[in-house]
Amino acid sequence: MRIGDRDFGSRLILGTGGFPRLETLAAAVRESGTEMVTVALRRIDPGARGSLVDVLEDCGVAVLPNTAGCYTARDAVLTARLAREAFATDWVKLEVIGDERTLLPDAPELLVAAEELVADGFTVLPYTTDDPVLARRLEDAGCAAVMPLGSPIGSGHGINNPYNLRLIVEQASVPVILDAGVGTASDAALAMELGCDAVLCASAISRAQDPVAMARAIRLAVAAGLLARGAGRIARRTYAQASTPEEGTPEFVHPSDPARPLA
Amino acid sequence: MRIGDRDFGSRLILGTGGFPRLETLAAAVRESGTEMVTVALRRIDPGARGSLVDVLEDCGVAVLPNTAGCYTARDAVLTARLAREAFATDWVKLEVIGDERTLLPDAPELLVAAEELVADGFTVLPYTTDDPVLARRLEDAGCAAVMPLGSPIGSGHGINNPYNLRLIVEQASVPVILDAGVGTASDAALAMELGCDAVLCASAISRAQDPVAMARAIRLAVAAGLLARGAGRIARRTYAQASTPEEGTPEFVHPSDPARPLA
Amino acid sequence: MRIGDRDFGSRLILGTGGFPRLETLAAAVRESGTEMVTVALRRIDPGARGSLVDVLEDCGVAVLPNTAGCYTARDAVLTARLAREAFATDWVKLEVIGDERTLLPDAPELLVAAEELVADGFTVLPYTTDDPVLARRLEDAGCAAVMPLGSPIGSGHGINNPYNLRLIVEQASVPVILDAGVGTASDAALAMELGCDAVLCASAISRAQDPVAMARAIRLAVAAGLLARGAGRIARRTYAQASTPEEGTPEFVHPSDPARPLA
Amino acid sequence: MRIGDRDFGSRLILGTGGFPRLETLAAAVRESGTEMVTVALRRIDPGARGSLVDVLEDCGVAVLPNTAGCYTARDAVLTARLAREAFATDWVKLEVIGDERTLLPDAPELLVAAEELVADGFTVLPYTTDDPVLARRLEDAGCAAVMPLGSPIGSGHGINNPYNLRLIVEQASVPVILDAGVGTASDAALAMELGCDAVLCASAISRAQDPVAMARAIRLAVAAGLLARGAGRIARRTYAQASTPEEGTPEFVHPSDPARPLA
Amino acid sequence: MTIVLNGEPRALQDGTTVADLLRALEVGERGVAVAVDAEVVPRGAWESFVVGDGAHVEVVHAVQGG
Amino acid sequence: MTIVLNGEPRALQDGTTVADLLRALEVGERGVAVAVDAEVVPRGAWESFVVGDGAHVEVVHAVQGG
Amino acid sequence: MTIVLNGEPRALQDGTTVADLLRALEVGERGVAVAVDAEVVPRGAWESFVVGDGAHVEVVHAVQGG
Amino acid sequence: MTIVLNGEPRALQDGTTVADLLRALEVGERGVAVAVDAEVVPRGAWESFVVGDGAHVEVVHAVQGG
Repeated sequence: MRIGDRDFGSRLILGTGGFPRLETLAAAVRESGTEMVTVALRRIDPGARGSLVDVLEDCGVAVLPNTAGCYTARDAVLTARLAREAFATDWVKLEVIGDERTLLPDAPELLVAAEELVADGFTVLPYTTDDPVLARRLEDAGCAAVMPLGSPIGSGHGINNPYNLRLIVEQASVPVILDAGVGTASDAALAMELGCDAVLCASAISRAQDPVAMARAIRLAVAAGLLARGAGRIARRTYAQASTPEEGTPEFVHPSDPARPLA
Repeated sequence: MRIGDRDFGSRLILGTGGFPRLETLAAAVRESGTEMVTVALRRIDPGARGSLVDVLEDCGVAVLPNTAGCYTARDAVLTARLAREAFATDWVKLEVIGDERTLLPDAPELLVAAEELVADGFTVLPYTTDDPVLARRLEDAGCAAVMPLGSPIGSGHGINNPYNLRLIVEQASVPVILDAGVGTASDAALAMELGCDAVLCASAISRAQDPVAMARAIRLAVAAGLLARGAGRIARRTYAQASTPEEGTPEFVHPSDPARPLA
Repeated sequence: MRIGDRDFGSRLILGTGGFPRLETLAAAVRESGTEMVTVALRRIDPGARGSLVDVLEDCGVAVLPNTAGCYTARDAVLTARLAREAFATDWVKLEVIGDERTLLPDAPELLVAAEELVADGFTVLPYTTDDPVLARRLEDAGCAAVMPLGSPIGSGHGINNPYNLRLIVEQASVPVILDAGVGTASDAALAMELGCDAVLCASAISRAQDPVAMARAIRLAVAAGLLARGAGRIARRTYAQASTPEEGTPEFVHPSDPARPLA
Repeated sequence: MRIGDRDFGSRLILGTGGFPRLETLAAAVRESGTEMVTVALRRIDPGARGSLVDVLEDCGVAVLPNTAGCYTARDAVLTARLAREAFATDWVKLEVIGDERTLLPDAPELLVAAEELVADGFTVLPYTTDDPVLARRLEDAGCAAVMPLGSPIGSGHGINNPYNLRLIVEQASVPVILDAGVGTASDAALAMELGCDAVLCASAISRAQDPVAMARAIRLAVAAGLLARGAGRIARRTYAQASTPEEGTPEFVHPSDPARPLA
Repeated sequence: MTIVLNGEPRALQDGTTVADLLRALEVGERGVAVAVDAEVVPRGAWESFVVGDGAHVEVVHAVQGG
Repeated sequence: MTIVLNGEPRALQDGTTVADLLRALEVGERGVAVAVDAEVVPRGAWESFVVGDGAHVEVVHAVQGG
Repeated sequence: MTIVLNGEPRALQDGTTVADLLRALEVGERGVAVAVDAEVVPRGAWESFVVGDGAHVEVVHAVQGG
Repeated sequence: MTIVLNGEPRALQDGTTVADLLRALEVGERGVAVAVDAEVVPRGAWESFVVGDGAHVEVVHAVQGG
């Protein structure tokens, strides 16, 4: 998978939010096989010196800063520019939120922010709704990928509207990354089967009872879904199709049975 | 997973029906990592000397004969006994079909056949409906596992009634193996997440455009689903849960902005 | 709809269980427009003289005794015979339960009881699973209708497996009555659209906050579903089909616009 | 239901597109009980003098002009103004389409057009996606109602994402009208149960095999869904809840039975 | 003698018929049915059917049920 | 002079008003609206509004639509 | 004499055993099973079991099956 | 003079640069970014950029985020 000017072997992007400890995060990163993880920007906390950047550097993964918490294009753009300073990267996971309770994106603000950041030379990966028209407009605006949600962040509802996701995939000429909603492995496999190029996953892994095991589970599921899509699944049929041939089925005739005509 | 007196490392049982060529079957068996495959009994065909048994022996997998094509307990029992002679195994995948179009099991006949075969010393793995009561009665009759369908054989509809499957798993004290209906990887992952101990899969693999790739896909999916179940997935929530902390979000104040009270 | 030797105008059968008061039951019966309601047999309670039979007689509805609480064919058959004495009717809603927690039917016992009661001259309406093969065997045994469940009694989950319900309807030559699972109006409409001849409904109405209003709601929904099925719904399409013609769409050309070629 | 300055008794708005003949349209309008129907504006066709307006006047229903076929805010606004001239109404069903194949709305353009038309004194009913944030922004912009889609126009897929529809209903303080996607009666009932105030329906009725019968079916379904919502449906339960009391169940003891302890 | 009536032991005089029993219970005949030792006693036999010692008698009537 | 009427070129006499045009088209006034060069011409201005050379005129009316 | 072999009539010499029959069919023993008149003939009895006139014989082997 | 640092008022000496401020905060330079009055201060300008009276300064760094 190629995003912007980078090739990725792994189809799983990991969100670093929600991990109880940095050690767990590091183990999950390694188990997931991911090559890129998201981070956020927050006010420095003189108390706790965070070694997050060091940990991720040790893991050898790229950092994708997000603009989580921004409710306007202005704040999101400024946050992206701060991230560029902080991490010396012009990649950004663009979030412009429209509702505190559902953390769903604000479509018009998102598009404005995307246009500004693209013009400013950023490689923009927008967290968007599952609206196919918005996805295409984001692509037309020059985004390097589109990242539609399956369901709200952290909800674990999986993919609420596979139909829309299919439409997005059909029309997109940039990578489509399912972002938000994955709750467990089968959700991730389904996303890939529907045609997504990758899955971005935070809470499903970081908040699982065993984050490291779930990191591995979702890694396998993403690989399984990608393979299955390539393998060409069987068509759905209304009725059954025997997996054992009928021809040659023996007929057991007991002398006491009523006579049957020979075949 | 332990079935009867045997331990299995692999959670995938492969049906051999539908593969276009024996070479493909052999490659798929190896790629799937399975330890047991199903076979059927049919009248000998003097024309084509089938080397199926040899191929499977080379693969080093156990053979699980089925009673496909039987519509009565009597025929199924007799077929099982023939299989015992042919393959020197007392294991049987018991099928008693009740309808030609859907190949759905005939519950009462199935139970009668299971009781007879258990009494005759067989290790009985019945292909059954997703009826939890029937599943328990089969277990009470001494079956070594229960193999409920997700949807009709070869239909590729996946799991039509996850609720019933959950009930079966909740109550079962023998392994529950999803048999029939799997269409692609995510179906297999879901089955394991719902609590199945294994998945039996024929058409989804043998009739895929690339059976060998699909064998690998479903192997990974089964592993992913099993891991995910063990990892303890996040609960489904009605609304979102932020994966980025709100605390510490910067506030960007421009001199031109209306004054805000300090935090 | 004709069941046995009786024609019904109403496609809704009401279960009398769960109503807080007899007055509410009577009002709901009238609002529902039903022509037949179920009742159960229990040990007489010298304390409370129940006027249930009188109430139902006033409503002018037929009584359909059930065998609720029976776990064996023997008990169900005996209960049906007691009901015949008590209500001077040879109609019976046959229930043979196989599990206390889910109250799901016991397929083999149900079939045995049905055969006995048919032989004894009863008009048998069996509460059954959504297993199409079992449904056909019950019909072959001489049942006057088949009453598959949508989901467990009182669960309000609606129709868990529309696919199976469709198969049952396709093959049945006796009325198919959805019994158990309805939670609200749309469930009842869907059942009729899937091809059911009628809906049997107790808890959804009797335990609603406003049973009388819900009785009317489900009455309307059953009528709506039946009408819709007859009206021939539009096919599902992958993409959109405009409901407004594209032809004749005006083109607004402002002098400042770039010149367009004439149509 | 009150929209803008008007009260409506009927909860069904009928789209006039797709009816084969004006007589059928008139009959369906009457059978549906609707009080308002949509119409479109197209170039006059000197050949066929359309008596559509007369027919609708005879039916005594209000006319709601749409802006179907517009792909920009500018065209939609101009079309709305033409409609105001043509029909002497400042009500408009605002459509700004973003994709020819799916006819899905273009969120940013839709919002711009809505703001302009509200400022121009229109009563704006926007056809929108099922995005809750966009729905709220349209309401904040002064729209008199929001009309989210269930699935694409004419697709008959019903409600693809009930979760989003629920969110829209929860937060809205203007009427929510399900627009587009309804295929049959149960879809309309479900929309009302989810909390919609009304349903707008064109193809499901106009393109049904029997449009007049379907008009009645959907009218009943809308009424059923509204009633059911008000009646307070039973909660969904994981297991069963008996609709017949267990207490007082007779125990049939035959002398040949093993002795049981008395209760 | 003693019978088991609806699960409870009950003393009874010899020769008591089902009809006697119902009268003693003050149970109207409508919507009622009787089983003795897992056999139905038809309405027409109530007057003549004598309940034996140790008999298991079930007297049932209509209740609300789904 | 020539205008574009509903996408088609049409010859017109100088000084033709919107009202003249509608009469020529034999279009009743009910349910009709007119735009000239992407601006609505209000009903009240039809008699006075003179269509200029090269004008793009759209005359629309109600059709069935969803 | 004549038997029915896998649904087809077949002439057979008197005294033919199951083993003779399999040899005649050139069927290897591996993965093969035989039923005569709806009863399984155990492998160990093939040499001794004589097929009677009119017998219904089924000779089966492994095929691919789900 | 007084500025607002990460939402809190803070007294500062005249002429304090962004770099001075970061040293005072004992914040390493890695993974840190600074905005003054809603404008990013590029890393290269930290030594020269003097924080003015009443300025709103945001100093941020990386945290775990989805």
